[in-house]
Amino acid sequence: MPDISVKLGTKLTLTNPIMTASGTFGYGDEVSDLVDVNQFGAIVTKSLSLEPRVGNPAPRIAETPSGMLNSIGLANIGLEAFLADKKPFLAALSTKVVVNIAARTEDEFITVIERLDAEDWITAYEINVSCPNVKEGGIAFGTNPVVLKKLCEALRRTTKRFLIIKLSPNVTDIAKMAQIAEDSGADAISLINTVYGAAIDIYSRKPKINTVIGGLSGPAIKPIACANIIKVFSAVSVPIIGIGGICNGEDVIEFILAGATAVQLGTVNFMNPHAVGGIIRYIENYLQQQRLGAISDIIGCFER
Amino acid sequence: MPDISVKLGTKLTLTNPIMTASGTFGYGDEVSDLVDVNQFGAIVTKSLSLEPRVGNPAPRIAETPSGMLNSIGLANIGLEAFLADKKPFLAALSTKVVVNIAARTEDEFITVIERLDAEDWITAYEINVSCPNVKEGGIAFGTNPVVLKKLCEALRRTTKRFLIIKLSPNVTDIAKMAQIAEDSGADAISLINTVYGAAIDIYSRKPKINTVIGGLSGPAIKPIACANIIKVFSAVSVPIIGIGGICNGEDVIEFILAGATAVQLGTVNFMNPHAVGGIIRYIENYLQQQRLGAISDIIGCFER
Amino acid sequence: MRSLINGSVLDNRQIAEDIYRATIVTPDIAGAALPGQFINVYFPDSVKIFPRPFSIAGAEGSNIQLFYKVIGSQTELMSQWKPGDPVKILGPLGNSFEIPAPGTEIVLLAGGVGAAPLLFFRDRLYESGVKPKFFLGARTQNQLLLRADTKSELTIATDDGSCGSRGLVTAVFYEFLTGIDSPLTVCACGPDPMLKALKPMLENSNLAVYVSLEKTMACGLGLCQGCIVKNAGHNSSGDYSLVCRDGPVFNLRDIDFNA
Amino acid sequence: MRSLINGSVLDNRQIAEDIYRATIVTPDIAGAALPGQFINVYFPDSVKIFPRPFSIAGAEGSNIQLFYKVIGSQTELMSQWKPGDPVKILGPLGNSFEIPAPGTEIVLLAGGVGAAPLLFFRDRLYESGVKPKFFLGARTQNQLLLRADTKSELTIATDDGSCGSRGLVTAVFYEFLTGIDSPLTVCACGPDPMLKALKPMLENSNLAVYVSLEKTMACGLGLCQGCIVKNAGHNSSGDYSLVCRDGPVFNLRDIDFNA
Ligand SMILES: Cc1cc2nc3c(=O)[nH]c(=O)nc-3n(C[C@H](O)[C@H](O)[C@H](O)COP(=O)(O)OP(=O)(O)OC[C@H]3O[C@@H](n4cnc5c(N)ncnc54)[C@H](O)[C@@H]3O)c2cc1C
Ligand SMILES: Cc1cc2nc3c(=O)[nH]c(=O)nc-3n(C[C@H](O)[C@H](O)[C@H](O)COP(=O)(O)OP(=O)(O)OC[C@H]3O[C@@H](n4cnc5c(N)ncnc54)[C@H](O)[C@@H]3O)c2cc1C
Ligand SMILES: Cc1cc2nc3c(=O)[nH]c(=O)nc-3n(C[C@H](O)[C@H](O)[C@H](O)COP(=O)(O)O)c2cc1C
Ligand SMILES: Cc1cc2nc3c(=O)[nH]c(=O)nc-3n(C[C@H](O)[C@H](O)[C@H](O)COP(=O)(O)O)c2cc1C
Ligand code: FES
Ligand code: FES
Repeated sequence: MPDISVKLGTKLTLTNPIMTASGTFGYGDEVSDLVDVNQFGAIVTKSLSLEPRVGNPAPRIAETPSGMLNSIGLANIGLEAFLADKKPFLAALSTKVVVNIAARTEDEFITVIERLDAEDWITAYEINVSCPNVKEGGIAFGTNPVVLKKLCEALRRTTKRFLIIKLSPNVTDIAKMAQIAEDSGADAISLINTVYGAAIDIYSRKPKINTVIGGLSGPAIKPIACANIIKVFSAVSVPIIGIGGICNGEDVIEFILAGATAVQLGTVNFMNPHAVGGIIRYIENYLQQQRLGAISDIIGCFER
Repeated sequence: MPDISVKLGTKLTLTNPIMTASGTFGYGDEVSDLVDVNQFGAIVTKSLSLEPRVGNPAPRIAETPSGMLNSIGLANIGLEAFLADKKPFLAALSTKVVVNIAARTEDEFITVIERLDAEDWITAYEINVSCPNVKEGGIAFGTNPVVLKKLCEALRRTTKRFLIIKLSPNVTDIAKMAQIAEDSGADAISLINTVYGAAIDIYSRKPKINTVIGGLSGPAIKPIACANIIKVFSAVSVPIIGIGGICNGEDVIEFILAGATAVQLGTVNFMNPHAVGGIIRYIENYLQQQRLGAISDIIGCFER
Repeated sequence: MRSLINGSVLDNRQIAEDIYRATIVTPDIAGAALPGQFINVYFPDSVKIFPRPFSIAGAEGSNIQLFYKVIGSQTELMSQWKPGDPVKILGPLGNSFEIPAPGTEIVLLAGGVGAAPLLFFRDRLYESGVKPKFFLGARTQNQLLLRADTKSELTIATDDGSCGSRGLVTAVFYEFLTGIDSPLTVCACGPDPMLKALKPMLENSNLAVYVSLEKTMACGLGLCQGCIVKNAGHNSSGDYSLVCRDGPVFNLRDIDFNA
Repeated sequence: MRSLINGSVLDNRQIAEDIYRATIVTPDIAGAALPGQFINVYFPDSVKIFPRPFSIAGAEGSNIQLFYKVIGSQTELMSQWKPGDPVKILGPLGNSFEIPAPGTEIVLLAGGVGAAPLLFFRDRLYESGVKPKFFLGARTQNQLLLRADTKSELTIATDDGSCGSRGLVTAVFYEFLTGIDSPLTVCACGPDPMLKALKPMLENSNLAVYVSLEKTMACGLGLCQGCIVKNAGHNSSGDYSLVCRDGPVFNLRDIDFNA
């Protein structure tokens, strides 16, 4: 059997490269009667903030060609409820748990991390500096190089845990943002968060999502994600976690060839909540058929 | 019958808001036996450079979910052949002709425009500062505010003709680029050019297009275009020409509600070369059904 | 345990204007389904990526029934289902209507294809020995899901009067209400404006009103947080509920239609 | 005048392993079609946005014939066509094979489903009184488009020897060539490696070789500049030709397979 485990640098090994994408798999417990959550190499939880957030008003989602827009607005139960209600489920998982964090200020990030550092069932943090549909503390952190550098450095000083910075594609030069994250001590870069998008109902003349401009995800953005992985792969040496439009095993191999060490499944969880099982089987078959011993042999190995 | 003509500022009126998108309709003569080219409000020709360009090697195109990647590389016949071979067809059209220009240097832009200024059958220039798949003189002009300003000012000094600046979505702040174009004297802004994208064949491990990263177009990018129109509409007062993923009449209305005064049909010409006829009928029916007298009544009129 | 499975179409036919009835063989879902619950229908390789939710309109033996109105691309695809076709479905999803305590009369109130979940509820009520009152409205007689019924006391209203009384079904229902002063449970499903119009009924303390809501859904599983409905002021469990997970059936008291 | 029209499927059936033959009613295209030309098939509301090009494999009366191999999603969709189904098609597109001057013998050379355009050419040659030699190769007998022919002198080769000679069809063809020293026109269609293997034949000045090429196409109309093939050095008309507009039939001399 080929080896499908992956090492994210020296600090973190996953049994397989398939993670969930934040905000598309809840806290994992919602579908635990439907999907064996431990099939994933890691679970990434919905963006967590210090206080609960109710999120944006309706409408929050809209279908677009081979994709969707969302403006959930980082609705989440907040740090205390997370630890009280979700810990029992998450701490009992055999797979790794990555907590995705979103905050309005640097201080809020630090407070959340300091509290979570006491929890030994958490493996890593993914820092969401790229949410396109909240007013404060979303993408602003991820589009300004100076702000990003200061934040990453502060977070690195705060925790020794595996630190993933999640980047936005809505910038002129994503490679530069990735370099800043790397230079500031990030252990890995995940990308992409959603792409700016909008849609208008031509009869009501209302925007199809409440914030007018929201985040585009799904198969439509797969080539955009792939291009960004390629750019970042040649700019940094920390591992990349590829996200964006993955639907099946082929897409995962494509992203790994482009330079991703691991990947996240987002919108596909809505289209096919069982995707992970088929993807893992596909990867194993692909490796066997291509006579490859390990998935890690092909990271970034496309012909330039 | 409702009025479907549109005024692009005070300088230019089109009989209808539907134009062709550069590079997706050749020089118009290729399909003149298939489509009545004069149905369009204006024809925009394939990006023209001073000298002929052979373009990029194969493969140049690839299908992606609800979209496509291209790296044609601005293949074109060059200024002299354009005037010799294409003028007879183009000058005889009853519709307006917009010449899209791409160049490696500011001087090349100026040389081409000076020569074209002598041709009275040309109505406007569209300046391509946003091609993502050529090494020199493509997107570089359109991503750096300083460079863009200098170029626009120089072009404005060169010609009195209607000047359209075509912007790229591959920037952090498209509204800022649009403002620069407006401040430098552009008569209109067209957007979006293609979005950075890539795809890799998992068996050959080769990129699906020769330049590795190319330009994504088609329905997949429609929400991205719509968001960019909305952003630019609130930032400038010159008219906007909306481009990106339009397939049908609904999409056109959506873009006009978002803030476009006219639109361009790109990839849809490949999916349905007859699209224009149906779109014009759709717009007329929509206006009648909504009891609107003129398409221009709804430009930018979505509920915020 | 819910599961995404390949059901098989047993029958699929048009039964009214734009309205189809499909019978799908899917023993697990049929065995577990409760009235009010729904299933997701999945459409692989489609430009539209969301599964589509449909109320379970009946469950008997190994089969479930759907009633669906063709309003867009995916219901159009469904209308082409042929016996034997495999269909990817997941369910049962969501919560359900509950049979009220003895002594409380129950009334079903449906607009258009909103009758679907109530038909199933009627079946279960009838099986438990209750023959509910069923008020059914539609635009014209051509859009009625049923015209006569042995399992309920059916009252029909159509906008054009082509069958039953002329006008809104809510009007006929209000008329009926005026004669009632014993406890009553109303279970309603239909277009939002119809459900919204029931709000004043809450002033009558004898009435409990349950409504089944429809919202655009991306997942149907509580994953995306897309299908929100605003909680009414006195409900303290957070500002929004999820229609797919906390509903689709809500106590009308708990929700705020104006947001 | 070309036009995008609704053809109607008259017949569609599997005739070999993964290979189907469709007959489509489309009088305008049938009337205008020349051997070597192709049509675009359009698939509305599809995740895949390019039309798919298929060689016209025959044209008789109001009908055209296609032979297609199911290799992906769109040919899979085509395999489900039923008589009476409407199909959006555009054609005829591209250039064609030309009947050589009298005195020049003509040979058809096909690999796999590449036989499609050559079947049409064979028809037209036969109608003009020529019975061409036809070398047809396939992987196994199950993948042969035809096994016997009255309109040509058919020679078959299969990789596994299950029909005709064992081995590559080019090998059988080379054997035949050794006995020939009069002018010969070869018209070939098949996988790129097969066509590439014909390059050395150009050293024989008695031979003219025409090949029909396949490239991924976005438009089929000369609009996108996507379907390029590199011109061979001595051709001065620009560095690339468009397969859809300048081809699909090229003089093998004019193209460079290595780019
Ligand atoms: C819990 C639940 C149960 C449902 N049960 C049934 C049922 O039993 N029978 C039935 O016919 N329908 C039911 N629906 C509605 C059904 O899901 C939609 O009609 C269907 O998704 C439309 O898909 P489409 O692709 O054909 O149309 P689309 O192309 O998606 O939509 C066409 C138009 O209808 C609107 N629309 C889409 N979805 C909805 C919706 N949920 N409510 C109102 N308008 C909508 C769109 O905005 C658009 O304008 C239910 C919905 C929910 C949430
Ligand atoms: C001028 C022309 C004439 C053609 N005539 C015929 C014909 O008569 N009969 C026939 O069966 N096919 C013919 N083809 C090929 C046919 O167009 C493709 O097989 C078809 O487009 C595949 O569509 P799909 O969606 O089923 O497969 P896809 O999912 O698009 O492709 C599946 C796999 O096949 C590869 N592929 C796609 N298109 C081609 C191609 N053009 N050539 C080689 N590999 C390809 C893809 O890279 C992919 O790996 C012709 C092509 C051209 C350009
Ligand atoms: C409904 C929805 C909610 C999301 N919420 C979050 C979130 O809370 N935090 C975050 O970092 N990303 C969030 N994302 C972004 C995804 O994690 C992912 O980066 C993006 O959707 C692209 O991947 P996909 O195309 O596979 O969905 C959300 C995406 C969707 C569709
Ligand atoms: C094959 C192809 C070639 C193109 N060539 C050019 C070009 O030469 N100049 C230019 O300004 N834009 C070019 N574009 C971009 C289009 O004009 C348009 O901006 C883009 O495709 C988005 O619109 P669409 O989604 O409707 O295609 C090209 C696009 C495609 C698909
Ligand atoms: S539809 Fe996703 S949470 Fe309800
Ligand atoms: S396929 Fe578009 S130019 Fe040939």
